[in-house]
Amino acid sequence: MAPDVAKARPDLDRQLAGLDALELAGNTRRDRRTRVWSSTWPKLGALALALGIWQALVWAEWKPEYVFPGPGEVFPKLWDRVQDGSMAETFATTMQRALIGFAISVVVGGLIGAAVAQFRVLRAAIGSLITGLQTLPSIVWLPFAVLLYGTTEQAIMFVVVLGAAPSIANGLISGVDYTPPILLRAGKVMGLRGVNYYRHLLLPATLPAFVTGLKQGWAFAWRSLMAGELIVNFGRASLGAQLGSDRDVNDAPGLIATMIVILCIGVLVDLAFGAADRALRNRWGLNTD
Amino acid sequence: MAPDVAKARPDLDRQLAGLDALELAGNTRRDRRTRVWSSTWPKLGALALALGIWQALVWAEWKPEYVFPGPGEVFPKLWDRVQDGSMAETFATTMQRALIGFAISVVVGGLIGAAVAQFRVLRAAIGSLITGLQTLPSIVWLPFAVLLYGTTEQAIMFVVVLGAAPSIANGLISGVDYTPPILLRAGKVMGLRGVNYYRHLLLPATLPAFVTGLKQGWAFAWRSLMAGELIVNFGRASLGAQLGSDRDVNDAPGLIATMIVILCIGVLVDLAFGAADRALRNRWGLNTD
Amino acid sequence: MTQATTQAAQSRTAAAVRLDGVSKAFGSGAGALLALDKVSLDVAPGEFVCLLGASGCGKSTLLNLVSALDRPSAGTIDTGDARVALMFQEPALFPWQTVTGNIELALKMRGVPRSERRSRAAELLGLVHLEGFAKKRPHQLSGGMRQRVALARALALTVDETDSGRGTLLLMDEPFGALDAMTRDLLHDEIERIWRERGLTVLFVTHNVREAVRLGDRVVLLSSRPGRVVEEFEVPMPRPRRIDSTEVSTLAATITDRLRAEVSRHGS
Amino acid sequence: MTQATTQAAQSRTAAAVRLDGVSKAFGSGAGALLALDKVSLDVAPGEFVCLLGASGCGKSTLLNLVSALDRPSAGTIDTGDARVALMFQEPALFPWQTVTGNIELALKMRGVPRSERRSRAAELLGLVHLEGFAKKRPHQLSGGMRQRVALARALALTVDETDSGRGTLLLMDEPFGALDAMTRDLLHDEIERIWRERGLTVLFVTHNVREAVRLGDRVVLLSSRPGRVVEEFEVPMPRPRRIDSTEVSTLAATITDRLRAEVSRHGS
Amino acid sequence: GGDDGSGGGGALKLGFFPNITHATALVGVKNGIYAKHLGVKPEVKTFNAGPAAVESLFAKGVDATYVGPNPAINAWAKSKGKAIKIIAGAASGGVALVVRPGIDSLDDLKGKKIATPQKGNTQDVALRHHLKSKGLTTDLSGGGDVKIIPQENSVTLQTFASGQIDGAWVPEPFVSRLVLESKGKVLLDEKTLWPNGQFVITHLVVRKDFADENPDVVRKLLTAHVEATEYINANKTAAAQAANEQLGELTGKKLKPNVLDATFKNVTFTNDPISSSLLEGAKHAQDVGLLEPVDLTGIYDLTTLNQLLSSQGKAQVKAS
Ligand SMILES: Nc1ncnc2c1ncn2[C@@H]1O[C@H](COP(=O)(O)OP(=O)(O)OP(=O)(O)O)[C@@H](O)[C@H]1O
Ligand SMILES: Nc1ncnc2c1ncn2[C@@H]1O[C@H](COP(=O)(O)OP(=O)(O)OP(=O)(O)O)[C@@H](O)[C@H]1O
Ligand SMILES: [Mg+2]
Ligand SMILES: [Mg+2]
Repeated sequence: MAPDVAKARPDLDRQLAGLDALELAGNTRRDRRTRVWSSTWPKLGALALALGIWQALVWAEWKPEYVFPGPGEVFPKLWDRVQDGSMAETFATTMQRALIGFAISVVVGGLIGAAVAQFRVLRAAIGSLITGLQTLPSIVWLPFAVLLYGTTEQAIMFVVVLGAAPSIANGLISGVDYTPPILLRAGKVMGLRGVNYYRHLLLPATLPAFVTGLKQGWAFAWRSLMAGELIVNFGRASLGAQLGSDRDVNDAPGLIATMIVILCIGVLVDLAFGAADRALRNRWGLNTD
Repeated sequence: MAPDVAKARPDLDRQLAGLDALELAGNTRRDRRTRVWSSTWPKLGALALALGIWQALVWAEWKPEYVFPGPGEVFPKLWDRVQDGSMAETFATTMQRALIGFAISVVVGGLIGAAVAQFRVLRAAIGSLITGLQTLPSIVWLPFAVLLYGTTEQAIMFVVVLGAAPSIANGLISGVDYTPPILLRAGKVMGLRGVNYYRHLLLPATLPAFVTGLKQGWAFAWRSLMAGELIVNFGRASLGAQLGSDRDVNDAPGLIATMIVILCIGVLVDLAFGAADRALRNRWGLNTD
Repeated sequence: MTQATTQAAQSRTAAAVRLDGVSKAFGSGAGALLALDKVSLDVAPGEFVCLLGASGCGKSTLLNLVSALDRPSAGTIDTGDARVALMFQEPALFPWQTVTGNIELALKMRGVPRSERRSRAAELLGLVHLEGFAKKRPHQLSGGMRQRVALARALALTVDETDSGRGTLLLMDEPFGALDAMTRDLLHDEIERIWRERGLTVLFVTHNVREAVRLGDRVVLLSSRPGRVVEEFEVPMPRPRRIDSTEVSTLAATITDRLRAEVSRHGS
Repeated sequence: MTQATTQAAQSRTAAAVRLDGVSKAFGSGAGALLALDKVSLDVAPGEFVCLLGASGCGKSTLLNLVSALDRPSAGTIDTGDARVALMFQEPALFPWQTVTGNIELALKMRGVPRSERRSRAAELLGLVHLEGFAKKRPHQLSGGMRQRVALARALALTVDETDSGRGTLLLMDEPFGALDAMTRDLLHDEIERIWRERGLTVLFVTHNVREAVRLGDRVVLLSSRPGRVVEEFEVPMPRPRRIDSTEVSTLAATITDRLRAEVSRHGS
Repeated sequence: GGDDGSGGGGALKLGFFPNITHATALVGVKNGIYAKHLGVKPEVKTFNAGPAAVESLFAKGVDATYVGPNPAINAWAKSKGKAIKIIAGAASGGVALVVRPGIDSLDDLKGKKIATPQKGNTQDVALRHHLKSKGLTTDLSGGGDVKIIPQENSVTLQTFASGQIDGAWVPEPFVSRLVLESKGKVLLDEKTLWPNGQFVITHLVVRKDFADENPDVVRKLLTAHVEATEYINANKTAAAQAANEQLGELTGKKLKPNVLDATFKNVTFTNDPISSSLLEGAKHAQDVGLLEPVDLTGIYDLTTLNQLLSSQGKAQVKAS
């Protein structure tokens, strides 16, 4: 049958060549460039707008400069920190913690989510507790974390995992709940069980909801990490500690500089999730454009 | 045609009556009772287990009692606070703020989500910013909130909305992204546009993801509220303030009592969302049991 | 409804649908697939045209293009100011609505006042033999029942209470694929009646050649991938026709032979 | 495969499927709906049984019960130790897999070693005339093409590389509903060949009476809501039969009349 | 949102911490001293840390607040002298190094972990400076001879109790709580490091623009402040009770009597801002690299206070 396809190809190519001449000319390459551009310019525009408003507010002396400094003060500050290497250090520490904490959360949240989604008793017993735990602010957990682990890395991890794992578990659970039953039935008929069931049916079917859960989990993890670093601050320079000390000395430009860094990381991570999400939707045929 | 149905009914009833005798006997009533019970006992079991472990740890003198008090100290404390009315007061203040803040978040998040999901330019421009904003911990926003609103109710609301609205918007966006295109096409063919489009197609289609978003949004709102009340504390007794002062004065039993209250509220709210979710899945025919 | 008929008669000079050199390619580069190749087709107002073609030849794609859900890669499509009612190949019912809710929504979009919707929907449900299922949800129906609900919804979209005077174009994609022969025969009569009463222009996709001959003024044959119009057959028999009449069988046999040749030429 | 045939022959004494007084009600209380009412049916190993019945009479429900996806409200179902391969009325393909991925997964579940899967899947795709579409995803196919992939997947499930010696029960729910007559005729031959080669027991739901007579050893007629077995027809003609032969037509006409009576009695 | 803070008629917005070192405010509020002199009750806002208080001051959320020396220096430095003025002292003393038994001298601290409330705050600087002067090394990331761990005081109580740290340089009431609840012992009272045993722990800060626009309100505030200070010094026991009552109202938990007594014994309440200790402290901070050089000239504005004091026939205070 394969030769058949090969035989058919040139014919198809010729037909398409005709169409190309009509309107598809050079479409693919130009397409990609246009696509990148059309997803970039709005971002740049929004950025320029935000900066403009910010500067305008400063020029209008909306608030005294020491509470609301302008870009002209914040960016040099940021640059200083980049230059003297302190930014690299804080960034590295924090990202390392974030990634480890998030990885643990994915495993823990994934396992809990899978268990709760599968076993009705577990769901009845602790389903709601998962969200309940999530509503306890990190600041409440910290005393316990400190109690358990002292002022150590583990204490921070504990808080991060407690923040992120529930979201991830919830994502998985809602993914399972909203999987079309016909696909589950198809899997049953095919005899998918155990590992195969997870690998070939449940995981891919719930992937969209799971990615959404991961995204939310990341936001929780990151917030918890900041709070953790801010409070369980033991020497290692980190973004959260930086945030705390900027605030402690009422250093507004420094605070905004740190916020910008945190925001940028948040945005970048979301872009990564967004890309994963788009790839998924393309595969599933959910892209309507 | 209605008479037709009415005519058919007794016939059907008789047939069903036969079946009932076979095995469905008294099913409906017993069913409901069994269902309630089968969703309750695991919760009670989990609760008993948790209490047991807690008490066991205390008896084993795992940590000194003034850092890790047992149920025997915590519950009387809780009861005291209920008795002297302080619990009612803090609860009322906090719930009022939570509900108002959440309501605002739903509106703001819903509008932003709908706009971003609809307009490609907006999505490219600020789609990722939404999650980005969410990763900034409340503690960072507070200085700004205070700057904008002073130490007022609005400052707290600001923080709550900033925490919750992005989740809600994200829920809506991912709901729209994962709506089966065939339904969107059906809507187009029917000429659904404007308000009708939202009311009859987009809202119901995205409801499941939206409910998940609301759930996450609630968790964020509640955490932000606690953090806000903890920091912007101006006289009115509230759960967050209670948490802060319990913590400041190292009142471990008080702290745990407050945590239990917060946790219970979290669990109750999740149960409410869970019920909504289950109703939805029933309507959509997604319940596989 | 008399008004609609007059309206349709008045504008019968121009085509209700005009496809001119329409091509449609999916994807681009090596993975591209040409679904339709320079299809030109005119459908007169009030005409009932049936489309025949092998599986995957581009029939659904054509309907999507005509209803403006997709855009052609080349060529033009003109449907004038006609309203379009499309019945998809899948039922595509809204799962959050009851059966009657799905139909009532379509009626609402066509300007039927709230007070009449319930009864009009019940009427349509009666037409597709689903009395008593108004309150069920789509997932509680069998496959064929869902298809009939989708049919009722499409018919609801041919209602025009706004008195816009615009013609209605009804596109149907294998509407009876999941139905037993008896139910289908009954529905043929109903469709024909509604088509006539409302002066609709119909583009009807089917795999059943007899069905095409039973219903169509004209039967259009598409070639396999890429779809091209290979032949058109006028159906001269007077209506109402019976699907098991000899005339229908004879013409159907001719068309089947032609179709068989076409399919075997392309290997499917 | 010869082994499977022998196996099937050996156990021909017992029924491959035995339904005994099977009833199925959906819902409870006032909204309850009785879909099947005391259906009793035996299918011998290696037998090809076709199920006919009006839309919504409970055919799909019956297949779901036999494949143990649902549990009957009353009565018992015994399928022995047979493996079940079910082709749903909808395609029910996994949207996250390519066409070949969907089929390969089924092969994997039947113990086909990784190295052979790709070629076996290509073979099955050739059988349903979808060479060249292996790398596409379900949403890139036409309705009929999706149905054919689902058919290929169901056929993949009838493979047994584990040499368990257990018989296979193939349940098919309107497998050719969305296909043109030519493609369908070709697939009839293929299905018949595979059935014979692998010694399958087949329960086949269709709305096409000729198709039922063309394929079945026996045709079982279900009444409309609630479904009951009203009549069974042995098909005595030798195989291979031609769908447009006079014998097939004659028996089909008889069954159609019986069915028509049944449908009109219940109003559909 | 927000209020512009001008408008002399409205109530004064006064900030302070629910903490014994802010007893002046606690007693003043409890006994209605502020209300008496201002004519209306002040709008009270409590903070649990200096930075939040300064934030609020910047945002015009409060007009005047009691804070420690360090936040005041920061507020002054960051606003380049535009935002605040210190208008009176409030409390002195009440800071000590508490260690676990077995540590008897500074030398025993080698290799030990000592907590401070916050990196770069007054106590943190004092500890680092003192160790440095005794030849012990420390660094900002917790290394060196003595490992300094900045953490919140409430966390310190916990970590000290569970043995994760060996000591802490903290203010009251944590000194007394560590001693009384966790069997710590005072190794060094910070008093002993300062001339006359006096160094500022709390003072009263006012928003500059508020003070410029409402001199009379500030005068009334100061009158009340002076009266409260006087009352505390004259009626220690009653004042301690009143402060504790107010604490109870604000936080829902009173101090235990023994902690309350000990705390009140260790803290001195005075109108003198003890400016020398503020300036010296700033110098120490620069020494250990925790503060950029800053010119503090003009941070004090004690004229109104001195007018009041002299009109009441009391000794004036000075800003050196
Ligand atoms: N999940 C369900 N809940 C409630 N009713 C159901 C459900 N599934 C099927 N039914 C009802 O059971 C009856 C039989 O349905 P079934 O799908 O078996 O019909 P069918 O014979 O396969 O029809 P078709 O030929 O249209 O596919 C129908 O009346 C349908 O409404
Ligand atoms: N979204 C898509 N992406 C890529 N290819 C597509 C897409 N939709 C349709 N095709 C291809 O276009 C061709 C025509 O599809 P179409 O659905 O129009 O066929 P059809 O004539 O309706 O067939 P059937 O009778 O099976 O429904 C098919 O080969 C199909 O693979
Ligand atoms: Mg099609
Ligand atoms: Mg069916």
